[in-house]
Amino acid sequence: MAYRVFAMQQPSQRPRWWWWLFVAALAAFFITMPLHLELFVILEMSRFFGLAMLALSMGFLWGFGGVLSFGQTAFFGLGGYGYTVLALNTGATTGSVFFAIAFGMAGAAVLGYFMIYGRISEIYLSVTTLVFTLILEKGVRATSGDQYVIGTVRLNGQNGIPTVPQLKVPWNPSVELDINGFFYVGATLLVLVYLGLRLLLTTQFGRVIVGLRENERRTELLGYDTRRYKLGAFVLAGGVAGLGGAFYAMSIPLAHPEMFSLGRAADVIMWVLVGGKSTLIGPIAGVFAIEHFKGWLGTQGVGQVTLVLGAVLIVFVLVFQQGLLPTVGMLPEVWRDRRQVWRRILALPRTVAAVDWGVDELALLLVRRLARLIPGSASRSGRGRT
Amino acid sequence: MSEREIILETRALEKRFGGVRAIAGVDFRLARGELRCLIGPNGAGKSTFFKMLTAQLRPSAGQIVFDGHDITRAQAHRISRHGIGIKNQVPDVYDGITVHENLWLAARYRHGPRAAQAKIDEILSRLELVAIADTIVGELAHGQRQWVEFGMVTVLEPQVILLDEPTAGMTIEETNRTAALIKEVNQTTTIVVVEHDMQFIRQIARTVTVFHQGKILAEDTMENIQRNQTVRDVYLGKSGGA
Amino acid sequence: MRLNRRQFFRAASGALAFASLPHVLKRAGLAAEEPIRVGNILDKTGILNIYSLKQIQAGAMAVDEINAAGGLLGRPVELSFYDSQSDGQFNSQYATEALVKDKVQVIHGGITSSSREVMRPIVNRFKGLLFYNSLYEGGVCDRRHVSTGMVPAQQLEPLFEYVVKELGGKRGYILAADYNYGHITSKWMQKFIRDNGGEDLAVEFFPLDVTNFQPAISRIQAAKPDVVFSALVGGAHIAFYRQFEASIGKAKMMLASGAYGVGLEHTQLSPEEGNDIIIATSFVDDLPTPEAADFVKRFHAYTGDTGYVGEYGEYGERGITIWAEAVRQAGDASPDAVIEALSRGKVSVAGAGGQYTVDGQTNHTTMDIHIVRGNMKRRFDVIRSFKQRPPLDTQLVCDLHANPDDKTQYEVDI
Amino acid sequence: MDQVANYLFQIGFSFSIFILISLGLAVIFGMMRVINLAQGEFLMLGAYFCTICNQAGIALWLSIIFAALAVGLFGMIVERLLIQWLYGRVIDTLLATWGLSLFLVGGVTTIFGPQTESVAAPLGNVPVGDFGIPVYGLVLIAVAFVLLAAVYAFWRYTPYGLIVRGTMQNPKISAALGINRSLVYMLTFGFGSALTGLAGAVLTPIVGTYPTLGIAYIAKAFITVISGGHLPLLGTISAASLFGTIDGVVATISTSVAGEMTVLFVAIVLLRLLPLGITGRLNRGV
Repeated sequence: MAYRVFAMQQPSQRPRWWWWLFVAALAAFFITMPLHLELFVILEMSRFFGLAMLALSMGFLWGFGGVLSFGQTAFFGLGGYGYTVLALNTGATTGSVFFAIAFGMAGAAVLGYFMIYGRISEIYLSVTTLVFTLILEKGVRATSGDQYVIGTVRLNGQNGIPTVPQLKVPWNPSVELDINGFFYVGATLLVLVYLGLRLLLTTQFGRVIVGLRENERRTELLGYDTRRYKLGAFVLAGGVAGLGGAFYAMSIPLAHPEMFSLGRAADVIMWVLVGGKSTLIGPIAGVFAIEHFKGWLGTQGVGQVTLVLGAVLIVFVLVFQQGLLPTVGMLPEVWRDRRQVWRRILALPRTVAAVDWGVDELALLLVRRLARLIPGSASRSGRGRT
Repeated sequence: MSEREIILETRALEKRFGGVRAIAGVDFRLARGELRCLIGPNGAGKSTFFKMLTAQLRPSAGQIVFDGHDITRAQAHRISRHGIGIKNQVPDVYDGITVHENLWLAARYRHGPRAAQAKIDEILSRLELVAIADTIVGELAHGQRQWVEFGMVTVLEPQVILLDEPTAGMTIEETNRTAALIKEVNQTTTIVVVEHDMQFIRQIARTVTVFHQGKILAEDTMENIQRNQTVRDVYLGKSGGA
Repeated sequence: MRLNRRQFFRAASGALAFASLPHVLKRAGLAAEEPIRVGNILDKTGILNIYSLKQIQAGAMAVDEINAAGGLLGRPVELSFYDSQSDGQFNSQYATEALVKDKVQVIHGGITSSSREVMRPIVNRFKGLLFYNSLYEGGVCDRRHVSTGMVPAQQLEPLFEYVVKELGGKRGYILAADYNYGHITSKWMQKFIRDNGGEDLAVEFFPLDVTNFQPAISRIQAAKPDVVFSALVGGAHIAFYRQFEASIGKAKMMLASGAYGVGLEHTQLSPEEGNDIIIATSFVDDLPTPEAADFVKRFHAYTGDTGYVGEYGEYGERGITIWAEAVRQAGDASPDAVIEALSRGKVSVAGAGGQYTVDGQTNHTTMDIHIVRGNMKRRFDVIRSFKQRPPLDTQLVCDLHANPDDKTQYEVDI
Repeated sequence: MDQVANYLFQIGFSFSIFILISLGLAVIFGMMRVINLAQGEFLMLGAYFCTICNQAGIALWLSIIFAALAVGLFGMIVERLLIQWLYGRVIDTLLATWGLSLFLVGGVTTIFGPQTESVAAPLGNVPVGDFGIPVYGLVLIAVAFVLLAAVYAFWRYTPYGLIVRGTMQNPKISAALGINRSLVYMLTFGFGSALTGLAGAVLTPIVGTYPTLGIAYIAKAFITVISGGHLPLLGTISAASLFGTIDGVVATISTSVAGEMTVLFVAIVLLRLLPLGITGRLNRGV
C-alpha cells in the first residue's frame, strides 16, 4: 500500500513550472560543480551517479509500480560486467554502455517473464529476485580460475575486474574522457534518466503502472493486460539499473561480485526508503546521504557500520515510512498544527495496536488525515478538464 | 425468455476448494438486456460465481460462454475486453489516486485519449462526483467509493455488468439513487446484481435467481420467489430473513 | 581541528590505538612541523577483519614510536585510518580519498589479493605509493607497489621440501580459497609437490563463506593422500580444520598450510584441532629471538592486549619501519622519491622476524622463513629456520629496473 | 558398500542441515506469515549462547538447551518491540527484520569481535571401510529427526498446538473465543526463535561461531519453506528432502558451490512450475 498522498506533487500530473525550474537548477548545479569543488568531491559524485541510477530504477519499480524487487542489484551487476567485458574486448566504450543497458533489460526480461507470467505473489517475487541475485553472485565469485575467460577477458571471480575501461569521447574514440568529462556525462545521464522516468509517469503507461501498485486486480478487470505492463516496468527498471552498473564500474573502477551482493541489495532499499519512495528525487537524495554517511563512518573508526545502518533501517520502517524528503516537506505544517499532530502521534501506537490482524486500515486513515494537513497533498490541481 | 438472445451462459459450472464444492454445477442463462438479481444466504456461492465469470477464480469444471465465445480459460483482461465488467463486493478501486485518475484509467483503454475525457465528464456528472473529482479515493466515504467503482465499470461500456452488493454501507437515500442509476444503465446494458437488501431488489428486479449451497435453488419473478416456501425456509433457517 | 576530531573518535572507540597523540608530538617537539601523511586502509570491521585488527594497532604503534623518537626528517608522521570493511568497493573509495583528498604520501593496506588489485590501478592513476603488508601469491610487478610479505618461493618452497621429501608426504591433496590467492597459490603448491617427487591428487576451491566441508572430506578419504595442503582463508574456513580432525584426524593424515595461523586460527580451535598442523611463516610470537620477544612485549604494553600477536600484527610494524627507512634514505617523503630510494635496493631494517631487505628489482622483500608446527598449548614449535630467502619467483619474471612501467601481475605456469 | 554408506551419510547430513535451519522459519514464516529476514541471525545468536555457556564450563548438551531458551526469550522480546507493530504489513516486516539482521551482525561483532569462536565436538568418528564418518554428524541427523517428530506431535496432538493453528488461521474467531491473541503470537514467535536458536547451537561444533554465520543460511532456509508451500511442516520436510538430496549428491560428485547453485536454481524453477509450493495442492495437515 502506498501513501502517495505525501508526494509533493501528484506524479500523473504534468509537471508544473516550478518543477522544470528545479530540474534546470539541478542541471546548472551539476554543470558548475567542477568549477568550485575539489577533485575528490568530483570523483565521489561520479561514483554516486551510477548508484543513483540504481536507486532510481528501484524507486520507480517499488515506489510507483509497487514491485519490491531485490533483483535490481542483479541487473546492476550484469550491466557492470556487461560493459566491462565488452569494452575490454572491443575497445568501443559508447557501444558497450548501450550493451550494458540491453544486458540489464535482457536479464530482467528473462527473470521477469518467469515470475510475472507465472503469477508469483508479491512476496515470492521479492524472495525469487533475491535468490536470483544470490545465484549470480555465487556464480561470478566462482569464476576465479583461469578457464573462465570471455573473449580475452578473465572474469577473476571474487577479485572482480579492476581494469574497467574509462569512457571515451563518442565521436573520437581515441580520446578518453578526463575526470571532469566523465562527471559531466554521468550528471547528464542521471538528469536524463530522472527526467525520462518522471515524464513517463504522466503517460498512459506510467498511470497504469501506478494503477498496478494501487490495485492490480482492478487494473486487470479494466481490460489492461497487467502482466505486459508489469514486465514492461520491470524490463525498463532493469535497463536503468544496467546503465547504473556500467557507470559505477567505470567510476571506481572495478566490476566485482559485491555488485550483486546482499549488502548492496540492502543499500538500495535503504536509499529508496530513507530518501522517500513515493518520489523519484528521494532515491537520488538517499544515495547521496547514505553513501556519504557510510564513507564518513568508515573514517571515524566508531565500530560496526552495519550496526548503525541496521538501526537506521528499522527506524525508517517504523517511524519515517515516507522517507526524508516527504517528511521534511510536511514539517512546516506539523509546526503550525503541532498540538494536534502531537496528539495524533502519541495516539498512533495505541491505535495501531488496536487494529485487527491483517488490516491496518485505521492506521492508513490516520496517515491520510495527517496528510490532509498538508497543502497540495489533496491538492486541487490545475489539471484542465475540458 | 428463450426468444431473446442469450448473452451469457454457464454449463455445469463447478468450483471446489479442497473438498468443499462452493459452486456445485450451475447452469445459468442470461438474456441480453436483462436486469437479473442473484440472492441467497451467506456462503451460497454468489461471489464465487461472479469471480469465476471474470476469471478472478478458475472453474474446477464446466464451461462459461459469453456472446458466443468460450471464455472458461480466458485471462481476466481478455474477459474485460470481451465486455464483462464487474464491481466486486469489497470496493475495488485505486485508493491512492484521485477519482478522476481512477476513471481515467478505466476510460483511457476503452476509448482512447480523446474520447476518454468526454466519457469521464459524462460519468462524473451522471454520478454527481464532479465536486470530488480531485479527491483521493481512499479518503471518500464508503458509498462514494462504491459509486466511483460503479463509474469505472460503466465507463468501460461493457455488454454485461456484474454488481456484487452495490448498496452495502449506503444510506437509504444513496440506495435509492443507486437503484435509479442501475435502471438507467440497464437501458443499454445487461446487468446482474448480487444483493441482500430485499427492499432494493424489489425496486429493481424483474427476474431473481436464488443460490443455495452452490446450486441454483429457484429462478422466477420477484413475486413468485417471495411466495416460494423452499426459498423462505432457506432464508429463515439460515439467516433469519431479510 | 580535523586531527583532534579523529583522535577523539579513536580514543572513544577504544580498540584503535592512539596513534600520534598530541602529547607525543609535543614531547618530541614536532607539534609545529608540517606532518607527513600516511594512510592506512584495513578492515577494522567486516568478515575478514581478523587479519587486520592487530596490524592496525601495530601500525599505529610504529608511527607513535617514530614520532616519539623525533619524527621522520624532523616532521611528525600523521596516520589516517580508513575502514575498508572487507568490501572491495571501500578499498577503491578510500584509496581515492586518501590520495586525492587527504594527500597521503603512502598507503599501507590491503589484506586480500582482491583488495590489493582494486587499489593498485588507483594508486597508479594518482601517482601514489602502496605498501601491501600481507603474504600473497607473488608476481606483482609494479613500482608503485611494495610487498613486505612472503611469496610462494620464500614460504612454500621450504615447507614443501620439508613435508614432501623429509616427512614422506608424497601424495598431496590441495584445498584452496576460491579467489586469486587460492588459485595461484594452489598452482605453486602443485609445482612444489612435483618438484619434490610427489604426486598432486586433486585441487579443490572453496568460496570464502563455505563452512560445510563434509563432502570434500569424504572425497579426501576416498583419495587417501598422505598429506592435505590448505590455502584456506577467513573465519568460515576454520570449520575445515575442525571437521578434518573429527572425520580423519592428523594422526592418520598430515595437514600443512600456507595461510593457517595468520588469521589466528589456532587461538580459536581446540588444542587437538590445531596440534601438529605444519606451516611456514616469517613471524610467530614463539620465535626464540630477543627481537621477537621485544616486539611482543612492546605490542602488549602499547595495546593492553596480552594475546597472541602473530604474523599479520607484525606486518603492521614491518611495513611502517621499512617505509620510514626508505624515506630517510630518500631524504624526502614524496612517493616518487621513496620509489627511487627503494629501487637502489639498499633499504633494509632489522625487525621482529629478522632482517628485512627490499629487493630493488621487484619491490619485494627478502626475509627469514621458519617452519613451525602447532602444539597442544595452542602455540607453535619452531622446527627449522631459513635465513634471508629472496622472493625468487617474482624475481624470475619481474625487472622494474629494465621495465619501470610494468604493472602486470605475473602468474606461474605449470 | 562403504561408498554407499558415505553417500547416505552425505544426503542425511545435508537433509538435516536443511531441516535444522528451516524448522524455526517454518513456524515463523510458514505459520505466522512473518517474513523474518533476521532468522539467520537468530541462528547465529544460538551458536553464540551455546559457545558462551560451553566456554563457561557447562556441558555441551546443556549449553544447547540454554541457547534454545535464550534465543526463544530473545525472539519474544523482538516480537514485542518490533514485530507486533507490523503484522499484516509483509513488506514492512521484511524491511524491519532486515534492519534487525544488520543490527545484530554489527552488534555481535562489536561485542565479541569478528573471529570464529569454537566449541569442540569430542565424539570422534566411526570407520566405515575407507571412510571415517564423524559421530557428531550422526548426532546431528538424529537431532533433526527427533526435533521434527517433536514439533509435529506438539502441533498435532497438544491443545496448545490446536490453539496456535486456530489462531493463525482466523485470529478474529480465536479472539472471540477468549484466546489472548497477542500472547499466542508472542509465544509462537518465541517458539520458532527457540527452534532456530537450538539449530544454531547444534550446528556450531561443526561450522564454528562467528557473526556472519547466519548469512550463509538465510536464503536456503527461505527457499526451503517457500518451496514447501502452505503446509509448514510437511512442506518443509518435502522441500528439505528434495534439496538435501540434490545438495548432498551434487556437492559430493562436484563442488559445494555447484551443490548450492543447483539447489537455488531448482528452487526458482520449482516456484514457476508450482507457484503454491510442493504442498500447494494438498489441503489437510500441518
